[in-house]
Amino acid sequence: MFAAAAAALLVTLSLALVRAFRGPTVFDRVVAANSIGTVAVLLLAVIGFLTGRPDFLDLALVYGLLNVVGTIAVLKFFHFGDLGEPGDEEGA
Amino acid sequence: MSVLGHYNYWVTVFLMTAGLYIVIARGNLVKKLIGLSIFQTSVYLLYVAPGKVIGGTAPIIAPGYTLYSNPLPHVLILTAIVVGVATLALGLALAVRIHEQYGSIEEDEILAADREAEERA
Amino acid sequence: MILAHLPALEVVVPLIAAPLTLVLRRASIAWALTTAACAISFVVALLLAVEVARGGPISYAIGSWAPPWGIEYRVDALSSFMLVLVSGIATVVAPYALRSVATELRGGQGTLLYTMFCLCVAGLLGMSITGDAFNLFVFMEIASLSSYVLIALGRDRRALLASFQYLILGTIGATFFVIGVGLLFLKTGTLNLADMADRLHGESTDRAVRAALAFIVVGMSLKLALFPLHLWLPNAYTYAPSTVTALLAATATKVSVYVLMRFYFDVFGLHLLTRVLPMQDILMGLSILAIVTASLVAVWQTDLKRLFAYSSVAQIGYITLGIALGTREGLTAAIVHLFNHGITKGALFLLLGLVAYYTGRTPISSVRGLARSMPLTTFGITLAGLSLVGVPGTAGFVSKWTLVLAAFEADQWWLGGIVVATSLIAVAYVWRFVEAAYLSAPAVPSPVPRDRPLSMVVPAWILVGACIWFGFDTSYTVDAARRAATLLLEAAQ
Amino acid sequence: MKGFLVLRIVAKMLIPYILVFALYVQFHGDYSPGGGFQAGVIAAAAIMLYGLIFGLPSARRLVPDAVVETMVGLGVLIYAGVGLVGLALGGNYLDYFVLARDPVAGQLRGIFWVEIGVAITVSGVMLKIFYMFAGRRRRDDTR
Amino acid sequence: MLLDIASWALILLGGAFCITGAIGLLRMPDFFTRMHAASIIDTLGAAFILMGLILQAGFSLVTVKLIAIGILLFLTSPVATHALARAALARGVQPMLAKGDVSSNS
Amino acid sequence: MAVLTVGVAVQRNLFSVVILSGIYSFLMATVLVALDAVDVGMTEASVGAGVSSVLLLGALTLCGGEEAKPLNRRWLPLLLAAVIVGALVYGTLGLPGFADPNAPIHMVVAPRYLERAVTETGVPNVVTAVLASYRGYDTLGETTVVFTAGAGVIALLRRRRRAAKGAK
Amino acid sequence: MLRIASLLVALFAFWVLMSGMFSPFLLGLGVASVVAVTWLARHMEIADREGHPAHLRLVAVVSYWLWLFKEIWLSGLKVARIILDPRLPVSPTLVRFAPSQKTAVGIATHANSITLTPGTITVQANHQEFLVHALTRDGAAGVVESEMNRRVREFEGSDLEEND
Repeated sequence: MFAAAAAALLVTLSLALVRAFRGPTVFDRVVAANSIGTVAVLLLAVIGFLTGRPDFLDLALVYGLLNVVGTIAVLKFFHFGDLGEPGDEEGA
Repeated sequence: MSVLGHYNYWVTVFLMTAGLYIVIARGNLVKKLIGLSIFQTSVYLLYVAPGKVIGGTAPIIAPGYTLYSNPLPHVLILTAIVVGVATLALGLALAVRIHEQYGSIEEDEILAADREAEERA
Repeated sequence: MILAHLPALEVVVPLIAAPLTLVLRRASIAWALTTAACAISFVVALLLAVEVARGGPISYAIGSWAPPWGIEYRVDALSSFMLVLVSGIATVVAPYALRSVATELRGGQGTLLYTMFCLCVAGLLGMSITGDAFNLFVFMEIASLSSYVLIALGRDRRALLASFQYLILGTIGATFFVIGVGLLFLKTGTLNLADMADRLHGESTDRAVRAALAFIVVGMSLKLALFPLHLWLPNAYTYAPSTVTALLAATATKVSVYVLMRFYFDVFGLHLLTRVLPMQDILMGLSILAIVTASLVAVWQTDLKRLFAYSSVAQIGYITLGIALGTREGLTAAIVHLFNHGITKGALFLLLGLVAYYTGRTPISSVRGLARSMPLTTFGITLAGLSLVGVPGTAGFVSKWTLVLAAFEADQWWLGGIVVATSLIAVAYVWRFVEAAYLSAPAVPSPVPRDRPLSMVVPAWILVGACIWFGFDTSYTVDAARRAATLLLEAAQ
Repeated sequence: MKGFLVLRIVAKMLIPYILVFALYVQFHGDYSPGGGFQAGVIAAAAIMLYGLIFGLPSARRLVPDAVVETMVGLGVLIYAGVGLVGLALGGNYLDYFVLARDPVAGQLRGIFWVEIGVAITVSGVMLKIFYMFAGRRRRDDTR
Repeated sequence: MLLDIASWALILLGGAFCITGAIGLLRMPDFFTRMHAASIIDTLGAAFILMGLILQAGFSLVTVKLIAIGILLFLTSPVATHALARAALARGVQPMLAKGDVSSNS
Repeated sequence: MAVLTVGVAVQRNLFSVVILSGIYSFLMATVLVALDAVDVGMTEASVGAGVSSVLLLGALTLCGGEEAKPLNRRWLPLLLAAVIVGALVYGTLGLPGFADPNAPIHMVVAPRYLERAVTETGVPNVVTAVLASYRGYDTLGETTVVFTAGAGVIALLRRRRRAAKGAK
Repeated sequence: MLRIASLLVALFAFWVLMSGMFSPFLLGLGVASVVAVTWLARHMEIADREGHPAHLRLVAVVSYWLWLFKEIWLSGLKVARIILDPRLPVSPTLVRFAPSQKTAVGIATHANSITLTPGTITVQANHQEFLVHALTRDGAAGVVESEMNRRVREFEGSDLEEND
């Protein structure tokens, strides 16, 4: 049954991959990447149960965290074209 | 000895080839570096995949499990990953410097710039 | 007590010196540390060499884990020979860096150059001493990463590109090496070289092992700049700071050769090399090509550093030629040439650095009439050049002579002929320097001799002296090389 | 990016937990996956996140360059130093057995310090590289 | 037993939502609408799968970690989406709009 | 994953390449975890998805954008790649099959690690035990490699800032 | 000061929950780590009202989350139906409206909640104005002056001065 979940996630993954390829804009790719990140986190959790050793969820947490950092870096990059600047200028 | 029994190696081979192809065929320095890192990643699979034992589990000793996968390749690959990222970082630093000096990161443009400079000299 | 731990200290001393230089930040302190570390390594290497000559190979288990499980340091005749070469050159070059670096680099780069210098030396020493295949890879990466940086520190912007190309090719080479090691590991289940060799013997016809051989040879050939894979070398040597060129030319490629020999003979064994695959023939063909083409290309170069860089490619051809012969004499010649070429090139590039110190650059035109303004330096370069050619009375002669003898002994007369003939090409390119320096009138007003920094002159002349000394006294080089060669061949049988 | 209200608030909430998590990964490397390298990366990632959101200057104020550079060297020194201590106590290089009276305790102690060394260097280097890349102005494009 | 069935149901539901989201990701006509589809994966898919797993794990540390993952996802995914949308808009990606465009109610 | 690699090869927009390689890295990490290499998976995820993409982006900020053109000499790399495929395929056919518990790598060194790591080092995570103790020297080397990279980047990138300051 | 203390406690709880091991050595390390991180957090100036909103009432938060989950579920179903509908009946809409929250945390919660609910995404969020992209026109209408708005307003608490 975990296998079924894993399979579903894999299908999701491949669909998202297609989007990552086709994605006309970079942002489409980022969306796909983000989804893939989420799916990977879930997949890891499921794999943990699948192999009977669910104590490796730390790994999934690491994925989640780094996915965020990565995405935010990408976005900041696209928004400001620079990673370093404080970017205060847009008072939002 | 069946071909199917080696499919893990085929993946490795494919990745490796693709990575290498990118490195050689692409003129963009950053692209070359990415190719290089894919090339290196393929090695991870080469090492780790055979370390898996059917029915085995991750090599963290816990009561209730007797069959573990081989930890040694994991250790080696950890080191290899680190080496890979170190190389990537250095390569990028170089690329940045090259861009600052030449205003381009396309290999042929840079070479052309060099030739030009030499002719002028 | 300390004596028992020499193998560890050999590598660890420069390794620790590296972060210390970074943390302490002052260039002068960094320089002192580097020099001291290199000197200590050199002393340790000498002690080790004595120890090995007396008591046979030393095995040192790091972390007290017995070899197949832990990492083993293994010092035998060949590796102690390499250790002496590397640490010796480093010790001579390090003091030279003080002034050279000050003129060739801008700003606060000095400290970091020393850091990289230490790392590079530590990496090379580690490569020579370790008895573990993967550990070798790790140290190879330390050495290469640091040498990329060292090359990129050159003042010319082309240094960056040269370094980048070296990075790409070097990484591919290293990865090939890892693939080869991986195949061997999958086949044998061990990473210890000696253990691996034991387990491999008998099944050397296996396909995986053959592929591993191919990968390792190609990988290392990239690193050691064997002929068709040498493209990175000329640029790298030309644009790197002089100190760096001297260090790398004298040691880096040589250590790669060492690694090749190590795997070639120790791990794979002659059976595989000669009977199963035509490895030796391929290697020989490439070596000859390397010698002929690189020598010819060298003749047409307009920059001295580049000229001698191509000459390096050619000289590496001689070394691999010796390996390809596969006989005891051939190997002896290869090892001796390794050493002699190391000191010769070291001397040459140090002296060229001295020239660059005055003239700024090193195109041939800049040394016109140099004999008048810098007679001693010119003379030194000429001496080292003669050693490169292989004139009797110099170190180069000894190794070429051994090589010719080895060729005759193996009934390959024509090889001897080739060696002699190509030496004539070497005469041609060395002559270009001599002609410019002695016979041409100074085109530009002769450079004003600034101060003569002893810290630069003395190291250079030590190496020039070594070129001459080892041209007469062959007891250390040839004998030690012969011992090493014998051991290697015994292992390879 | 400070202006991104939502981002700012969530980052503020998350960063301390990321750091604690990094330290958790560091110290539980013995029992679960992870160890010095991963911990170093995660910790560096937390600071990077801070730098991304609040700007590089504030990250630099928080962890100044000098500290980072010292970290870079310090980690290797700790690691190599552990080896030397083993040497001084009569073992081989990197011999942890001699670090405590009980060999197993010695091993644990050795591994602990070694991992700390790794983490310090790794996070130092990652941060330094981030500073280096993010802190440079792009040169005017000549193309 | 009942717990098992419940958890399976939840996991399957989550899987189904994930696939739906992915299909949406493919089918949707423009970037912004795709983001809506993606958010289904992030929220419903993730939540159900995690809840199913929690039921499987029972009351233990694993549960805590699963919850932590859940909180993490729930905190970060909207942030990422939000930032993404904003960056896209700032970079001039025009959202495809139905006839009545920017309507400023209130 | 294979497809992804092709994508990386084909894409010309470097940003897309970066994102794709991030995804690639995630997938690789998942595969690694599926192969029981949890530690490796964790490292790959943190390095590939986190650090590398930030680094690449940083570099791209400084180098900028699009790749100029696809490259001319296509047959040469293909040929080279083909040779390598040949060699590897040739070599791997001699290797034991996937997940074969009797392969040599499981017979020689590894069993001792698995059997004795806990009693000898007191660490249940064998990967950590091997990493930090049995092969601790490798890890020292690895740390040094990281150090080298760090110092190298400092060496390469610091000068300009100094110079710029001087110029101002 | 109280805020620091509560951050300490929260972080330590996090540590213990993650670790699940209670050897004195590890607990000691935990305490050390938590203290170090808190110190760092103070330096980052992120342990303030926004970063560590300890003033919110737990009950309110939990009940809000439960409600929000129900919302997500409902609109999730809607979006799923749209996706699976062969005609793909989307009518993307942008709406602007003013939120009624006062605190930054409230704004952020509101914005995040909108984004979390499938079918609507906050594109811009600040004290004055929200810009929301919705998948359908109905969804857009539902966002403006919604129950969500009211609930977040309730739970953020109005008694405290905003010191942003």
